Amino acid sequence: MTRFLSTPDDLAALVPDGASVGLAKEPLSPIALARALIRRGARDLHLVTIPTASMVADMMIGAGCVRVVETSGVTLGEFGVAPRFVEAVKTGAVEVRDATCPAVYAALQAGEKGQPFVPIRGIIGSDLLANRPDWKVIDNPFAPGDPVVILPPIRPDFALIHALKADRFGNVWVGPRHELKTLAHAAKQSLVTVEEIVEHDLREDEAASPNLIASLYVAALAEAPRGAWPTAAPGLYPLDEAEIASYARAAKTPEGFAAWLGGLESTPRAAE
Amino acid sequence: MTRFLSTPDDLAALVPDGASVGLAKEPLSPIALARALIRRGARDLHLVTIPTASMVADMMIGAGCVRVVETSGVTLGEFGVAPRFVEAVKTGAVEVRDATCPAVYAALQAGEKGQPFVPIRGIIGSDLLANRPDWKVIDNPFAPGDPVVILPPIRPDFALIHALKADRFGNVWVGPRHELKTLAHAAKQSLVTVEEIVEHDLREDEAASPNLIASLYVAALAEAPRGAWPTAAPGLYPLDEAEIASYARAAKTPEGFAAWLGGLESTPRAAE
Amino acid sequence: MSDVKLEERLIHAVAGLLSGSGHIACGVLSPIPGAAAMLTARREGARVSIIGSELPAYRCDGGVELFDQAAQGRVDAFFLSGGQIDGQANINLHGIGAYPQMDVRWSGAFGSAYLYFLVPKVILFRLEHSRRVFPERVDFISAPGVSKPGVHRPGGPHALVTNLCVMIFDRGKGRFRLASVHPGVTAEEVRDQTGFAFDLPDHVPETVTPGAEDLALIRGEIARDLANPYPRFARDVFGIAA
Amino acid sequence: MSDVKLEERLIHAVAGLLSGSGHIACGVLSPIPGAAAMLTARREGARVSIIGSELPAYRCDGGVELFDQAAQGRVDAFFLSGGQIDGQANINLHGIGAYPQMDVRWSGAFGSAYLYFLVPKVILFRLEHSRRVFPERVDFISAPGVSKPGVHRPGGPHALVTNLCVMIFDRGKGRFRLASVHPGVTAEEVRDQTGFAFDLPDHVPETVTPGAEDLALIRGEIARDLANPYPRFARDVFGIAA
Repeated sequence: MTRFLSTPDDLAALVPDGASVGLAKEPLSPIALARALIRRGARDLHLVTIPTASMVADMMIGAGCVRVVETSGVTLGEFGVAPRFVEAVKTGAVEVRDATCPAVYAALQAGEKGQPFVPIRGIIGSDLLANRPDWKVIDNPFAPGDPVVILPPIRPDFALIHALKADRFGNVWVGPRHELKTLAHAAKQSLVTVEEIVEHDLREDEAASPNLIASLYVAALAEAPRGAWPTAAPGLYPLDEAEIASYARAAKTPEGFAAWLGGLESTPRAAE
Repeated sequence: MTRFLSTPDDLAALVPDGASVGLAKEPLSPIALARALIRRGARDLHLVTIPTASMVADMMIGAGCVRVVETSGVTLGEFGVAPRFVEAVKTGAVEVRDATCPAVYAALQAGEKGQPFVPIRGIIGSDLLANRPDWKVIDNPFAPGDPVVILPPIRPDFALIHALKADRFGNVWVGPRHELKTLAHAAKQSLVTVEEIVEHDLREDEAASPNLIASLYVAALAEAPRGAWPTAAPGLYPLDEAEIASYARAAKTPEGFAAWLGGLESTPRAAE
Repeated sequence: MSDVKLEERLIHAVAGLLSGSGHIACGVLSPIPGAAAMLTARREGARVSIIGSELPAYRCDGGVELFDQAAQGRVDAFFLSGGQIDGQANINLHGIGAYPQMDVRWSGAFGSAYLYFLVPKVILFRLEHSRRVFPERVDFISAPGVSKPGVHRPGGPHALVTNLCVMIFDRGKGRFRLASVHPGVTAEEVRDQTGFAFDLPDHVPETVTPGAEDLALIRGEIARDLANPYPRFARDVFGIAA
Repeated sequence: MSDVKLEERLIHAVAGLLSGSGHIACGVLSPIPGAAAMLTARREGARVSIIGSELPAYRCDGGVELFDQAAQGRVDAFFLSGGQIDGQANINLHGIGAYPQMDVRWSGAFGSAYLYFLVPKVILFRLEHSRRVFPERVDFISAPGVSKPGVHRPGGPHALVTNLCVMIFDRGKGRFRLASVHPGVTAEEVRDQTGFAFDLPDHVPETVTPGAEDLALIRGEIARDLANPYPRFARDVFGIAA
């Protein structure tokens, strides 16, 4: 049964060092959860981005929480490169396992479906493949002479998710963000922050039921209003461009990032 | 672009003899479309049920439209066996390719995703596998000594779908019935009847957008009020138990089914 | 206790077999297993998914997600039945005679050939205990009871519950053992009505009669919940209006 | 025609390359390809999906469905770019130097290593035409321009559009050919600024200037639609308020 906890820090306390954690691309980045993991001093996480990531990954990498990042792309988008990611890759502080978006989706779905592997077109001849010893090329068993890349399934220890709302039974509304469902299904357990916990049973509206993560998958849940800030929570608040630009500037240097981080750590609950 | 046609008969005219057609389990069976195919005298269809079927398959088989049925189960449920299916299997009038539900879903999804094959757990040691020369067992490339069944993708020539509504751009609302989306995506083209064509753009409600089949997939569309009758259209009309029971009785004998069929053919538009 | 119906006793017996299961899934044609799952939910807090139920707490469309949950080890118990079930717990949902043009053809495998491999505790349920239903060998293996070493099989048969008795399946031996007989049934009668060999202990207990607390639950809340999706059963057995 | 902006000329040129494509998909960081797709939609009825657009007609979340559509042959044209692009049309989105601890690290492959194989007409687009961007050989192949025989590859590079010229890629030869230069640009200048060898016809035409009808479409309806998701571009180039 889903545990209802008080704060993102309570959720972060459930994630041991060295765990693999999956998070999905913007909007609705799990920023409050990432801040909590930084505050608890998480280390050696294996970060899987579904399929790409922006500030949330950059700040966790910059704070030293991450040992491996498995991703199809980390960038601040129109705010430029992801400075702490770029630096950590250059220095070797993180090991990057470069992927391509559909491969992440396919492997995550294989995790969701309990498939032992999954074939995917493309990729052959890229340096991605050359640098992924965990990916293989086999002959299509139905058409010999047709090489096909196969991927192992992705099943993170934890899905880190921020959503607009959940009910008191632990069902989480994701609306059109079905990759959050796939992530929650594929992960061994999901830790979820929401803008709001509602009193009525979200399953009552049957037409909307496919847009829920069922409580079966949700190990623990906490309210975290503005928990995606400064990324957007569609329908509630837009991307905070000024804040992300300010992060992008600060994170350009180790000193700037340290200052940003110091501000974060000295006010542990400020963001919530 | 989606073609808007007048009647299910116009849609049925697009399906050549020998085509493969996919249809999903109840509720919302595409009965009006099936009646139209029977009226047009379709022959040698390869019927793929997602993953099982009831009256809609039985009537098409009884009417001689079907040469091959690929299914995980055909039954009238609480109304008993599917009499025309059972008879046609016994006489060899149809070739049955027996499957199991998750294999149909997995192969259909492989069709949707353009995967050349898909692995699935289970099945090994069953007589299903022994009778499906198109299924193979390979060694798990990531764990030698672990045999895994692999399936070829399912990509029917046509998806036959009945839904509650569509918009005038060709987008079809399926609500929680996401296997209808998977079917439409996997099929080469979709022929859709709906209870109603609405004037507003169904894509406007972004939260509901994952519950649509995009017009990209919809080759042709026709209004067919009560087009699922006597199966249910949730929210509009329930299963017509009396009608299905009456079908089940009639279809027990070739003569009874012929009489039922005669009633259908002599009143071509009665059901619409 | 003469007022305890067979259905109530079976619900109670199946609930006993389900004990310890965190998530129980049930098919739509099985009101007794469904009720047993609901009883386990009330006694132990198990989560229950009932294919076809419109009640939000039990809702399950029987589609892709159930199979995915099973493959991930998120379903602990499930029910299967068969037109035939044999002594190796092979089940036949396809028909009688030589495949494919069988003399009697049934519906087909549905999800059995998958779920039987993946759900740790599969309970076989069939209310007609006869040599016809329980032959020495099924005519068609829709889903096998046991698998060769090396085949990925975290799941499989746990027990067989019929109108006469409860049998437990020993996966190592690939064989059933008679565990209890319902009141008025003898071990000899079970042997006479069973076409396959099974282990028969010297003493076979009677299937336990549900206590007052369980009976109250079964006849009250559970009977009411059962009306959806099993209106006929709730009406015929418990007199609950749909 | 001196009032035709480079952006307008490029929109028109890319639309010419897109002609005949039934379904065109565009990434979010490409306003010019997006505008070109919109122009093709208006001229030929093409369907356009723009990742990140909130307009229902163009909406596309850039997620699973786009990749599935591409794999099914339902996307006819797409755009890619690269930090480096070489003469075999290999693209590099990963960085400069020795992988993995590259001297300069970029974002990563995104969907390129898949879509480049599956979309029949991939147009490469890069507004900085220099030897830095177009080296003889990329430092890292995020997605290869050509594949060995036997590799399933219905898609691949069709053209390269830059601030200087349009090149067409010959998949058989695995080589670019200079197709046109923008006004004021010479073939020599293109050669000087390109690090890889390419085919240079004796006569290289000037990139066609859009006619009045196309310009009106570009500056009117398309500029307005472009404001979502490209508000800055629509404002800076066409003076459209967000």
